[in-house]
Amino acid sequence: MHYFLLALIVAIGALNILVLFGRIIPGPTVFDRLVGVSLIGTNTIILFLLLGAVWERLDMVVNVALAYAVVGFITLLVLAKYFEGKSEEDAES
Amino acid sequence: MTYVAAALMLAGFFLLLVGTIGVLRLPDFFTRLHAVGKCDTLGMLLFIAGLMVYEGLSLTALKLLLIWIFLAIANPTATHIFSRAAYRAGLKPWTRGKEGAG
Amino acid sequence: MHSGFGGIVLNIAFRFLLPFILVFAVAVLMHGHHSPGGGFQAGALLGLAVILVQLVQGRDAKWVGRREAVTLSCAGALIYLGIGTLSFFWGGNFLDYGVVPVEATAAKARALGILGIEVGVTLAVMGVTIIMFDSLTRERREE
Amino acid sequence: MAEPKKVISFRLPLGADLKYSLLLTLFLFAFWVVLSGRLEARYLIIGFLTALGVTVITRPFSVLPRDSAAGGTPVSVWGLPWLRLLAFLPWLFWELVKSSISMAWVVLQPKMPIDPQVIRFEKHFPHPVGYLVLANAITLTPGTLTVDVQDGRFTVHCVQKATAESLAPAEREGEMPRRVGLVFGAARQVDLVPEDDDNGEEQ
Repeated sequence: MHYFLLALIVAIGALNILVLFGRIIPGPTVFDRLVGVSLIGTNTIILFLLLGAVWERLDMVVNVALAYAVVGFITLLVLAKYFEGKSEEDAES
Repeated sequence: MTYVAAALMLAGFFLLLVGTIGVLRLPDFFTRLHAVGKCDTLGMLLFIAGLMVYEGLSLTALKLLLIWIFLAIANPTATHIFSRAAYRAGLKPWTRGKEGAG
Repeated sequence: MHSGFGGIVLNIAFRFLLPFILVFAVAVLMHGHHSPGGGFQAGALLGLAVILVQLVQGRDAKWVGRREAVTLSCAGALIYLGIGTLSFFWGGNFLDYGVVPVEATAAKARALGILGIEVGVTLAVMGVTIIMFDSLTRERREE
Repeated sequence: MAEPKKVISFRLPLGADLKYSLLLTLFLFAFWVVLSGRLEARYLIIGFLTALGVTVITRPFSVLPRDSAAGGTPVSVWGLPWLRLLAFLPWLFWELVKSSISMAWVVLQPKMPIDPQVIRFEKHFPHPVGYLVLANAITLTPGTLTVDVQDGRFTVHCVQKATAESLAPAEREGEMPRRVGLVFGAARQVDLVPEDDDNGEEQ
Protein backbone atom coordinates (compact mmCIF):
# COMPACT_ATOMS: atom_id res chain seq x y z
CA MET A 1 0.00 0.00 0.00
CA HIS A 2 2.89 2.35 0.70
CA TYR A 3 4.21 1.98 -2.81
CA PHE A 4 0.75 2.67 -4.14
CA LEU A 5 0.51 5.87 -2.07
CA LEU A 6 3.98 6.94 -3.15
CA ALA A 7 3.06 6.35 -6.78
CA LEU A 8 -0.02 8.50 -6.29
CA ILE A 9 2.08 11.26 -4.72
CA VAL A 10 4.44 11.27 -7.68
CA ALA A 11 1.54 11.17 -10.10
CA ILE A 12 -0.28 14.09 -8.50
CA GLY A 13 2.86 16.12 -8.03
CA ALA A 14 4.17 15.58 -11.52
CA LEU A 15 1.04 15.27 -13.60
CA ASN A 16 -1.47 17.56 -11.97
CA ILE A 17 0.52 20.33 -10.39
CA LEU A 18 3.20 20.71 -13.03
CA VAL A 19 0.76 20.39 -15.90
CA LEU A 20 -1.41 23.09 -14.32
CA PHE A 21 1.37 25.58 -14.88
CA GLY A 22 0.52 25.11 -18.54
CA ARG A 23 -2.66 27.00 -17.78
CA ILE A 24 -1.31 29.45 -15.24
CA ILE A 25 1.50 30.80 -17.38
CA PRO A 26 -0.29 31.41 -20.71
CA GLY A 27 -3.77 31.96 -19.18
CA PRO A 28 -5.41 34.59 -21.38
CA THR A 29 -7.21 36.30 -18.50
CA VAL A 30 -6.29 36.68 -14.88
CA PHE A 31 -9.26 34.54 -13.89
CA ASP A 32 -7.82 31.58 -15.79
CA ARG A 33 -4.73 31.89 -13.69
CA LEU A 34 -6.86 32.09 -10.59
CA VAL A 35 -8.57 28.83 -11.50
CA GLY A 36 -5.20 27.22 -12.04
CA VAL A 37 -4.00 28.38 -8.66
CA SER A 38 -7.14 27.13 -6.94
CA LEU A 39 -6.65 23.73 -8.56
CA ILE A 40 -3.08 23.64 -7.35
CA GLY A 41 -4.37 24.37 -3.87
CA THR A 42 -6.77 21.47 -4.13
CA ASN A 43 -4.05 19.15 -5.30
CA THR A 44 -1.75 20.32 -2.55
CA ILE A 45 -4.26 19.34 0.11
CA ILE A 46 -4.46 15.87 -1.38
CA LEU A 47 -0.68 15.65 -1.68
CA PHE A 48 -0.30 16.68 1.91
CA LEU A 49 -2.78 14.11 3.18
CA LEU A 50 -1.04 11.43 1.14
CA LEU A 51 2.33 12.37 2.59
CA GLY A 52 0.78 12.12 6.03
CA ALA A 53 -0.48 8.64 5.23
CA VAL A 54 2.97 7.58 4.07
CA TRP A 55 4.65 9.00 7.16
CA GLU A 56 1.91 7.41 9.31
CA ARG A 57 1.32 10.78 10.95
CA LEU A 58 -2.06 11.37 9.37
CA ASP A 59 -3.56 12.51 12.69
CA MET A 60 -1.28 15.54 12.73
CA VAL A 61 -1.36 16.31 9.05
CA VAL A 62 -5.15 16.42 9.05
CA ASN A 63 -5.16 19.52 11.24
CA VAL A 64 -2.75 21.28 8.96
CA ALA A 65 -4.73 20.28 5.89
CA LEU A 66 -7.91 21.69 7.40
CA ALA A 67 -6.15 24.96 8.19
CA TYR A 68 -4.72 25.02 4.68
CA ALA A 69 -8.17 24.50 3.20
CA VAL A 70 -9.63 27.36 5.24
CA VAL A 71 -6.79 29.74 4.45
CA GLY A 72 -6.81 28.83 0.77
CA PHE A 73 -10.56 29.35 0.48
CA ILE A 74 -10.47 32.81 2.04
CA THR A 75 -7.38 33.84 0.09
CA LEU A 76 -9.03 32.90 -3.19
CA LEU A 77 -12.11 34.88 -2.24
CA VAL A 78 -9.99 37.93 -1.51
CA LEU A 79 -8.18 37.54 -4.83
CA ALA A 80 -11.44 37.13 -6.72
CA LYS A 81 -12.80 40.29 -5.15
CA TYR A 82 -9.62 42.18 -5.95
CA PHE A 83 -9.61 41.17 -9.61
CA GLU A 84 -13.32 41.77 -10.01
CA GLY A 85 -12.95 45.36 -8.80
CA LYS A 86 -9.81 45.86 -10.82
CA SER A 87 -11.37 44.77 -14.10
CA GLU A 88 -14.36 47.00 -13.46
CA GLU A 89 -12.09 50.00 -13.09
CA ASP A 90 -10.24 49.06 -16.25
CA ALA A 91 -13.50 48.77 -18.17
CA GLU A 92 -14.74 52.12 -16.97
CA SER A 93 -11.61 54.08 -17.72
CA MET B 1 -10.79 -2.92 2.70
CA THR B 2 -7.44 -1.84 1.34
CA TYR B 3 -8.69 -2.51 -2.15
CA VAL B 4 -11.76 -0.35 -1.59
CA ALA B 5 -9.51 2.48 -0.42
CA ALA B 6 -7.20 2.04 -3.39
CA ALA B 7 -10.13 2.02 -5.80
CA LEU B 8 -11.58 5.18 -4.29
CA MET B 9 -8.22 6.93 -4.43
CA LEU B 10 -7.63 5.87 -8.01
CA ALA B 11 -11.06 7.14 -9.01
CA GLY B 12 -10.34 10.40 -7.24
CA PHE B 13 -7.00 10.71 -8.91
CA PHE B 14 -8.56 10.04 -12.29
CA LEU B 15 -11.10 12.81 -11.73
CA LEU B 16 -8.44 15.25 -10.56
CA LEU B 17 -6.51 14.46 -13.72
CA VAL B 18 -9.64 15.02 -15.79
CA GLY B 19 -10.09 18.37 -14.07
CA THR B 20 -6.56 19.34 -14.94
CA ILE B 21 -6.91 18.23 -18.54
CA GLY B 22 -10.21 20.07 -18.76
CA VAL B 23 -8.64 23.27 -17.50
CA LEU B 24 -5.96 22.88 -20.13
CA ARG B 25 -8.15 21.97 -23.07
CA LEU B 26 -11.48 23.73 -22.77
CA PRO B 27 -11.87 26.89 -24.80
CA ASP B 28 -12.91 29.58 -22.33
CA PHE B 29 -13.03 30.50 -18.70
CA PHE B 30 -16.58 29.40 -17.94
CA THR B 31 -16.21 25.98 -19.50
CA ARG B 32 -12.97 25.56 -17.58
CA LEU B 33 -14.85 26.31 -14.42
CA HIS B 34 -17.18 23.44 -15.27
CA ALA B 35 -14.23 21.09 -15.14
CA VAL B 36 -13.13 22.55 -11.82
CA GLY B 37 -16.54 22.60 -10.21
CA LYS B 38 -17.46 19.04 -10.94
CA CYS B 39 -14.48 16.82 -11.57
CA ASP B 40 -12.22 18.40 -9.04
CA THR B 41 -14.77 18.56 -6.26
CA LEU B 42 -15.79 14.95 -6.69
CA GLY B 43 -12.19 13.87 -7.19
CA MET B 44 -11.13 15.41 -3.94
CA LEU B 45 -14.15 14.08 -2.09
CA LEU B 46 -13.50 10.55 -3.38
CA PHE B 47 -9.85 10.83 -2.48
CA ILE B 48 -10.57 11.84 1.08
CA ALA B 49 -13.20 9.12 1.32
CA GLY B 50 -10.51 6.67 0.22
CA LEU B 51 -8.18 7.92 2.91
CA MET B 52 -10.98 7.56 5.44
CA VAL B 53 -11.46 3.93 4.45
CA TYR B 54 -7.70 3.41 4.59
CA GLU B 55 -7.52 4.89 8.07
CA GLY B 56 -10.40 2.84 9.44
CA LEU B 57 -12.82 4.03 12.08
CA SER B 58 -10.82 6.41 14.23
CA LEU B 59 -10.54 10.02 15.27
CA THR B 60 -8.46 10.80 12.21
CA ALA B 61 -11.23 9.52 9.99
CA LEU B 62 -13.63 11.88 11.76
CA LYS B 63 -11.27 14.79 11.18
CA LEU B 64 -11.05 13.80 7.53
CA LEU B 65 -14.83 13.88 7.51
CA LEU B 66 -14.64 17.48 8.72
CA ILE B 67 -12.34 18.38 5.83
CA TRP B 68 -14.76 16.54 3.55
CA ILE B 69 -17.72 18.60 4.72
CA PHE B 70 -15.79 21.86 4.57
CA LEU B 71 -14.64 21.20 1.03
CA ALA B 72 -18.10 20.08 -0.05
CA ILE B 73 -19.43 23.50 0.97
CA ALA B 74 -16.44 25.65 0.08
CA ASN B 75 -15.47 24.25 -3.31
CA PRO B 76 -18.72 24.90 -5.22
CA THR B 77 -19.01 28.25 -3.47
CA ALA B 78 -15.54 29.26 -4.60
CA THR B 79 -16.35 28.11 -8.13
CA HIS B 80 -19.49 30.20 -8.13
CA ILE B 81 -17.59 33.20 -6.78
CA PHE B 82 -15.02 32.92 -9.57
CA SER B 83 -17.65 32.72 -12.26
CA ARG B 84 -19.56 35.60 -10.72
CA ALA B 85 -16.47 37.75 -10.44
CA ALA B 86 -15.52 37.04 -14.03
CA TYR B 87 -19.06 37.70 -15.24
CA ARG B 88 -19.18 40.98 -13.35
CA ALA B 89 -15.76 41.92 -14.68
CA GLY B 90 -17.20 41.68 -18.16
CA LEU B 91 -15.89 38.36 -19.44
CA LYS B 92 -18.16 37.13 -22.22
CA PRO B 93 -18.86 33.39 -22.44
CA TRP B 94 -17.52 31.63 -25.51
CA THR B 95 -20.20 30.35 -27.86
CA ARG B 96 -19.92 28.01 -30.78
CA GLY B 97 -22.16 29.97 -33.07
CA LYS B 98 -20.24 33.23 -33.16
CA GLU B 99 -16.62 32.29 -33.39
CA GLY B 100 -16.98 28.92 -35.07
CA ALA B 101 -15.54 25.63 -33.90
CA GLY B 102 -12.02 25.72 -32.65
CA MET C 1 -17.65 49.85 -3.90
CA HIS C 2 -17.04 48.87 -0.34
CA SER C 3 -20.40 47.23 0.09
CA GLY C 4 -20.79 43.50 -0.08
CA PHE C 5 -19.16 40.92 -2.28
CA GLY C 6 -20.23 37.55 -3.56
CA GLY C 7 -23.96 37.94 -3.65
CA ILE C 8 -26.38 35.86 -1.68
CA VAL C 9 -24.49 32.61 -2.09
CA LEU C 10 -21.35 33.70 -0.28
CA ASN C 11 -23.43 35.80 2.06
CA ILE C 12 -25.12 32.66 3.32
CA ALA C 13 -22.19 30.27 3.03
CA PHE C 14 -19.98 32.36 5.28
CA ARG C 15 -22.61 32.27 8.01
CA PHE C 16 -22.22 28.51 8.11
CA LEU C 17 -18.44 28.50 7.99
CA LEU C 18 -17.62 31.36 10.34
CA PRO C 19 -18.44 29.80 13.75
CA PHE C 20 -16.57 26.64 12.85
CA ILE C 21 -13.50 28.57 11.73
CA LEU C 22 -13.49 30.42 15.04
CA VAL C 23 -13.79 27.22 17.08
CA PHE C 24 -11.07 25.65 14.96
CA ALA C 25 -8.79 28.59 15.67
CA VAL C 26 -9.35 28.29 19.41
CA ALA C 27 -8.73 24.54 19.21
CA VAL C 28 -5.47 25.18 17.37
CA LEU C 29 -4.49 27.61 20.11
CA MET C 30 -5.35 25.29 22.98
CA HIS C 31 -3.75 22.16 21.56
CA GLY C 32 -0.57 23.87 20.50
CA HIS C 33 1.64 21.70 22.65
CA HIS C 34 0.71 18.28 21.29
CA SER C 35 -0.35 18.90 17.72
CA PRO C 36 0.75 21.36 15.07
CA GLY C 37 -0.44 24.83 15.80
CA GLY C 38 -0.02 27.46 18.42
CA GLY C 39 -0.43 31.16 18.80
CA PHE C 40 0.65 32.35 15.39
CA GLN C 41 -1.53 29.95 13.42
CA ALA C 42 -4.54 30.56 15.63
CA GLY C 43 -4.08 34.29 15.21
CA ALA C 44 -3.88 33.97 11.45
CA LEU C 45 -7.08 31.91 11.38
CA LEU C 46 -8.94 34.39 13.59
CA GLY C 47 -7.73 37.27 11.48
CA LEU C 48 -8.87 35.49 8.32
CA ALA C 49 -12.28 34.90 9.86
CA VAL C 50 -12.62 38.64 10.47
CA ILE C 51 -11.37 39.34 6.94
CA LEU C 52 -14.04 37.00 5.63
CA VAL C 53 -16.70 39.01 7.42
CA GLN C 54 -15.32 42.30 6.12
CA LEU C 55 -15.11 40.84 2.64
CA VAL C 56 -18.70 39.69 2.54
CA GLN C 57 -20.44 42.40 4.50
CA GLY C 58 -18.34 45.30 3.34
CA ARG C 59 -16.23 47.58 5.42
CA ASP C 60 -19.22 48.73 7.43
CA ALA C 61 -19.68 45.36 9.10
CA LYS C 62 -20.32 46.12 12.73
CA TRP C 63 -18.07 43.45 14.12
CA VAL C 64 -14.35 43.96 14.34
CA GLY C 65 -13.09 47.05 12.60
CA ARG C 66 -9.76 48.79 12.34
CA ARG C 67 -10.03 50.40 15.75
CA GLU C 68 -10.73 47.10 17.47
CA ALA C 69 -7.91 45.49 15.52
CA VAL C 70 -5.43 48.05 16.78
CA THR C 71 -6.72 47.52 20.30
CA LEU C 72 -6.37 43.77 19.90
CA SER C 73 -2.83 43.85 18.65
CA CYS C 74 -1.77 46.26 21.38
CA ALA C 75 -3.49 44.13 24.00
CA GLY C 76 -1.70 41.07 22.64
CA ALA C 77 1.69 42.74 22.83
CA LEU C 78 0.91 44.00 26.33
CA ILE C 79 -0.13 40.54 27.51
CA TYR C 80 3.09 39.12 26.14
CA LEU C 81 5.14 41.84 27.80
CA GLY C 82 3.20 41.62 31.04
CA ILE C 83 3.59 37.88 31.43
CA GLY C 84 7.21 38.15 30.39
CA THR C 85 8.03 40.77 32.98
CA LEU C 86 5.91 39.12 35.66
CA SER C 87 8.77 36.81 36.51
CA PHE C 88 11.00 39.78 37.39
CA PHE C 89 9.05 40.18 40.62
CA TRP C 90 10.10 36.73 41.79
CA GLY C 91 13.67 37.11 40.73
CA GLY C 92 13.57 35.31 37.39
CA ASN C 93 14.63 36.32 33.90
CA PHE C 94 12.38 37.63 31.15
CA LEU C 95 9.85 34.94 30.16
CA ASP C 96 11.02 32.73 33.03
CA TYR C 97 7.53 31.98 34.31
CA GLY C 98 8.55 28.88 36.23
CA VAL C 99 9.30 31.06 39.21
CA VAL C 100 5.87 32.71 39.41
CA PRO C 101 3.96 31.05 42.25
CA VAL C 102 0.56 30.62 40.56
CA GLU C 103 0.56 26.82 40.50
CA ALA C 104 1.87 24.10 42.75
CA THR C 105 4.86 23.07 40.66
CA ALA C 106 7.17 25.00 38.38
CA ALA C 107 6.23 22.84 35.40
CA LYS C 108 2.56 23.66 35.75
CA ALA C 109 3.31 27.35 36.14
CA ARG C 110 5.44 27.15 33.03
CA ALA C 111 2.59 25.54 31.05
CA LEU C 112 0.21 28.24 32.19
CA GLY C 113 2.72 30.94 31.32
CA ILE C 114 3.21 29.51 27.84
CA LEU C 115 -0.54 29.47 27.35
CA GLY C 116 -0.72 33.12 28.35
CA ILE C 117 2.09 33.99 25.97
CA GLU C 118 0.30 32.12 23.22
CA VAL C 119 -2.89 34.05 23.84
CA GLY C 120 -0.92 37.28 23.58
CA VAL C 121 0.69 36.18 20.33
CA THR C 122 -2.71 35.14 18.97
CA LEU C 123 -4.27 38.52 19.68
CA ALA C 124 -1.32 40.39 18.25
CA VAL C 125 -1.22 38.33 15.04
CA MET C 126 -4.98 38.60 14.63
CA GLY C 127 -4.92 42.35 14.98
CA VAL C 128 -1.99 42.78 12.64
CA THR C 129 -3.59 40.53 10.01
CA ILE C 130 -6.77 42.58 10.06
CA ILE C 131 -4.85 45.86 9.90
CA MET C 132 -2.83 44.59 6.96
CA PHE C 133 -5.92 43.64 5.02
CA ASP C 134 -7.58 46.91 5.92
CA SER C 135 -4.61 48.98 4.80
CA LEU C 136 -4.20 47.09 1.53
CA THR C 137 -7.82 47.47 0.49
CA ARG C 138 -8.07 51.05 1.74
CA GLU C 139 -5.17 52.14 -0.42
CA ARG C 140 -6.85 50.71 -3.48
CA ARG C 141 -10.07 52.55 -2.78
CA GLU C 142 -8.43 55.93 -2.54
CA GLU C 143 -6.30 55.85 -5.64
CA MET D 1 -43.21 59.23 -4.80
CA ALA D 2 -40.40 58.37 -2.51
CA GLU D 3 -40.25 54.72 -1.65
CA PRO D 4 -40.60 54.17 2.09
CA LYS D 5 -37.40 52.85 3.58
CA LYS D 6 -37.69 49.15 4.20
CA VAL D 7 -37.35 48.30 7.87
CA ILE D 8 -35.72 44.94 8.33
CA SER D 9 -35.96 43.41 11.75
CA PHE D 10 -33.15 41.10 12.74
CA ARG D 11 -34.78 39.85 15.90
CA LEU D 12 -36.08 36.35 16.22
CA PRO D 13 -38.76 35.28 18.67
CA LEU D 14 -37.05 34.41 21.93
CA GLY D 15 -37.91 30.71 21.87
CA ALA D 16 -36.60 30.20 18.34
CA ASP D 17 -33.53 32.22 19.16
CA LEU D 18 -32.69 30.06 22.17
CA LYS D 19 -33.42 26.85 20.30
CA TYR D 20 -31.18 27.61 17.35
CA SER D 21 -28.43 29.08 19.51
CA LEU D 22 -28.45 25.86 21.49
CA LEU D 23 -28.32 23.86 18.26
CA LEU D 24 -25.31 25.85 17.07
CA THR D 25 -23.60 25.43 20.43
CA LEU D 26 -24.11 21.69 20.23
CA PHE D 27 -22.69 21.58 16.70
CA LEU D 28 -19.68 23.61 17.74
CA PHE D 29 -19.11 21.47 20.82
CA ALA D 30 -19.21 18.30 18.74
CA PHE D 31 -16.78 19.94 16.31
CA TRP D 32 -14.47 20.77 19.20
CA VAL D 33 -14.59 17.23 20.58
CA VAL D 34 -13.69 15.80 17.19
CA LEU D 35 -10.90 18.31 16.71
CA SER D 36 -9.42 17.91 20.16
CA GLY D 37 -9.92 14.19 20.64
CA ARG D 38 -9.24 14.51 24.37
CA LEU D 39 -11.96 13.61 26.76
CA GLU D 40 -10.37 15.08 29.88
CA ALA D 41 -12.62 17.40 31.85
CA ARG D 42 -10.37 20.41 31.33
CA TYR D 43 -10.53 20.26 27.56
CA LEU D 44 -14.25 19.56 27.55
CA ILE D 45 -14.91 22.59 29.74
CA ILE D 46 -12.73 24.84 27.59
CA GLY D 47 -14.48 23.48 24.52
CA PHE D 48 -17.92 24.12 25.89
CA LEU D 49 -17.02 27.67 26.89
CA THR D 50 -15.53 28.26 23.44
CA ALA D 51 -18.65 26.95 21.74
CA LEU D 52 -20.84 29.14 23.91
CA GLY D 53 -18.66 32.19 23.35
CA VAL D 54 -18.52 31.73 19.60
CA THR D 55 -22.29 31.30 19.50
CA VAL D 56 -22.70 34.59 21.33
CA ILE D 57 -20.10 36.39 19.22
CA THR D 58 -21.48 35.25 15.88
CA ARG D 59 -25.12 35.89 16.76
CA PRO D 60 -25.41 38.84 14.35
CA PHE D 61 -24.56 36.49 11.50
CA SER D 62 -26.97 33.69 12.28
CA VAL D 63 -30.11 35.71 11.65
CA LEU D 64 -31.16 36.50 8.11
CA PRO D 65 -33.83 38.85 6.83
CA ARG D 66 -36.29 36.78 4.90
CA ASP D 67 -37.34 37.29 1.32
CA SER D 68 -39.92 40.05 1.34
CA ALA D 69 -42.17 37.82 -0.77
CA ALA D 70 -42.36 35.41 2.14
CA GLY D 71 -43.56 37.85 4.73
CA GLY D 72 -40.33 39.58 5.66
CA THR D 73 -39.95 37.96 9.06
CA PRO D 74 -36.36 37.06 9.89
CA VAL D 75 -35.23 33.48 10.02
CA SER D 76 -32.29 31.69 11.61
CA VAL D 77 -29.58 30.23 9.42
CA TRP D 78 -29.59 27.11 11.54
CA GLY D 79 -33.33 26.61 11.43
CA LEU D 80 -33.19 24.31 8.43
CA PRO D 81 -35.31 21.31 7.56
CA TRP D 82 -32.34 19.13 8.49
CA LEU D 83 -33.94 15.75 7.89
CA ARG D 84 -35.24 16.62 4.45
CA LEU D 85 -31.85 18.14 3.61
CA LEU D 86 -30.10 14.95 4.67
CA ALA D 87 -32.49 12.91 2.57
CA PHE D 88 -31.71 15.15 -0.39
CA LEU D 89 -27.94 14.84 -0.16
CA PRO D 90 -27.50 11.23 -1.41
CA TRP D 91 -29.41 12.09 -4.56
CA LEU D 92 -27.20 15.15 -5.01
CA PHE D 93 -24.10 13.03 -4.58
CA TRP D 94 -25.32 10.58 -7.18
CA GLU D 95 -25.96 13.48 -9.56
CA LEU D 96 -22.44 14.69 -8.88
CA VAL D 97 -21.02 11.28 -9.82
CA LYS D 98 -23.06 11.22 -13.03
CA SER D 99 -22.05 14.75 -13.92
CA SER D 100 -18.38 14.07 -13.32
CA ILE D 101 -18.49 11.07 -15.60
CA SER D 102 -20.24 13.04 -18.32
CA MET D 103 -17.77 15.90 -17.89
CA ALA D 104 -14.87 13.46 -18.14
CA TRP D 105 -16.42 12.10 -21.32
CA VAL D 106 -16.69 15.60 -22.75
CA VAL D 107 -13.15 16.52 -21.84
CA LEU D 108 -11.46 13.35 -22.99
CA GLN D 109 -13.02 13.21 -26.44
CA PRO D 110 -10.71 14.60 -29.11
CA LYS D 111 -13.45 16.81 -30.54
CA MET D 112 -15.19 18.28 -27.55
CA PRO D 113 -18.97 18.27 -28.05
CA ILE D 114 -19.68 21.51 -26.27
CA ASP D 115 -22.10 24.25 -27.12
CA PRO D 116 -22.11 26.72 -24.25
CA GLN D 117 -25.02 28.99 -23.61
CA VAL D 118 -26.41 31.10 -20.81
CA ILE D 119 -29.93 30.64 -19.52
CA ARG D 120 -31.85 32.46 -16.85
CA PHE D 121 -34.70 31.40 -14.65
CA GLU D 122 -36.35 32.61 -11.54
CA LYS D 123 -37.12 30.78 -8.34
CA HIS D 124 -37.93 32.04 -4.87
CA PHE D 125 -37.40 30.25 -1.60
CA PRO D 126 -39.04 31.06 1.70
CA HIS D 127 -35.76 30.24 3.42
CA PRO D 128 -32.69 32.05 2.03
CA VAL D 129 -30.46 29.01 2.54
CA GLY D 130 -32.38 27.48 -0.33
CA TYR D 131 -30.53 29.83 -2.70
CA LEU D 132 -27.20 28.55 -1.44
CA VAL D 133 -28.22 24.92 -1.77
CA LEU D 134 -29.72 25.37 -5.23
CA ALA D 135 -26.77 27.39 -6.49
CA ASN D 136 -24.24 24.87 -5.27
CA ALA D 137 -26.35 21.97 -6.49
CA ILE D 138 -26.52 23.56 -9.94
CA THR D 139 -22.78 24.03 -9.93
CA LEU D 140 -22.28 20.40 -9.06
CA THR D 141 -24.69 18.80 -11.50
CA PRO D 142 -24.38 17.95 -15.15
CA GLY D 143 -23.06 20.66 -17.37
CA THR D 144 -24.41 23.64 -15.47
CA LEU D 145 -22.68 26.37 -13.51
CA THR D 146 -24.32 29.09 -11.48
CA VAL D 147 -22.95 32.41 -12.65
CA ASP D 148 -25.09 34.84 -10.71
CA VAL D 149 -27.95 34.87 -8.25
CA GLN D 150 -29.77 38.12 -7.74
CA ASP D 151 -33.16 38.43 -6.09
CA GLY D 152 -34.02 34.84 -6.88
CA ARG D 153 -32.95 35.18 -10.51
CA PHE D 154 -30.43 32.53 -11.43
CA THR D 155 -28.04 33.01 -14.31
CA VAL D 156 -26.72 29.63 -15.32
CA HIS D 157 -24.01 28.77 -17.79
CA CYS D 158 -24.58 25.46 -19.56
CA VAL D 159 -22.08 23.42 -21.50
CA GLN D 160 -24.55 21.71 -23.77
CA LYS D 161 -28.02 22.49 -24.99
CA ALA D 162 -29.40 19.26 -23.56
CA THR D 163 -28.26 20.15 -20.07
CA ALA D 164 -29.86 23.56 -20.35
CA GLU D 165 -33.14 21.93 -21.20
CA SER D 166 -32.89 19.46 -18.36
CA LEU D 167 -32.46 22.29 -15.87
CA ALA D 168 -35.18 24.63 -17.04
CA PRO D 169 -37.45 22.98 -19.59
CA ALA D 170 -40.14 25.14 -21.12
CA GLU D 171 -43.50 25.24 -19.32
CA ARG D 172 -42.50 23.26 -16.22
CA GLU D 173 -39.97 23.02 -13.47
CA GLY D 174 -36.66 21.28 -13.92
CA GLU D 175 -35.80 18.32 -11.78
CA MET D 176 -33.16 20.09 -9.68
CA PRO D 177 -35.13 23.23 -8.72
CA ARG D 178 -38.15 21.04 -7.99
CA ARG D 179 -36.23 18.86 -5.55
CA VAL D 180 -34.60 21.77 -3.74
CA GLY D 181 -38.02 23.39 -3.62
CA LEU D 182 -39.37 20.27 -1.96
CA VAL D 183 -36.65 20.46 0.67
CA PHE D 184 -37.18 24.09 1.50
CA GLY D 185 -40.95 24.23 1.29
CA ALA D 186 -43.17 25.82 -1.26
CA ALA D 187 -41.57 27.99 -3.88
CA ARG D 188 -42.78 29.79 -6.92
CA GLN D 189 -42.76 28.27 -10.36
CA VAL D 190 -39.66 28.62 -12.48
CA ASP D 191 -39.98 31.33 -15.08
CA LEU D 192 -37.67 31.45 -18.05
CA VAL D 193 -36.55 35.02 -18.44
CA PRO D 194 -35.60 35.61 -22.05
CA GLU D 195 -32.03 36.66 -22.68
CA ASP D 196 -32.09 40.39 -23.24
CA ASP D 197 -28.76 41.34 -24.79
CA ASP D 198 -27.27 39.11 -27.45
CA ASN D 199 -28.56 35.54 -27.78
CA GLY D 200 -31.57 36.33 -29.92
CA GLU D 201 -32.02 32.88 -31.41
CA GLU D 202 -33.48 31.17 -28.36
CA GLN D 203 -37.08 32.42 -28.13
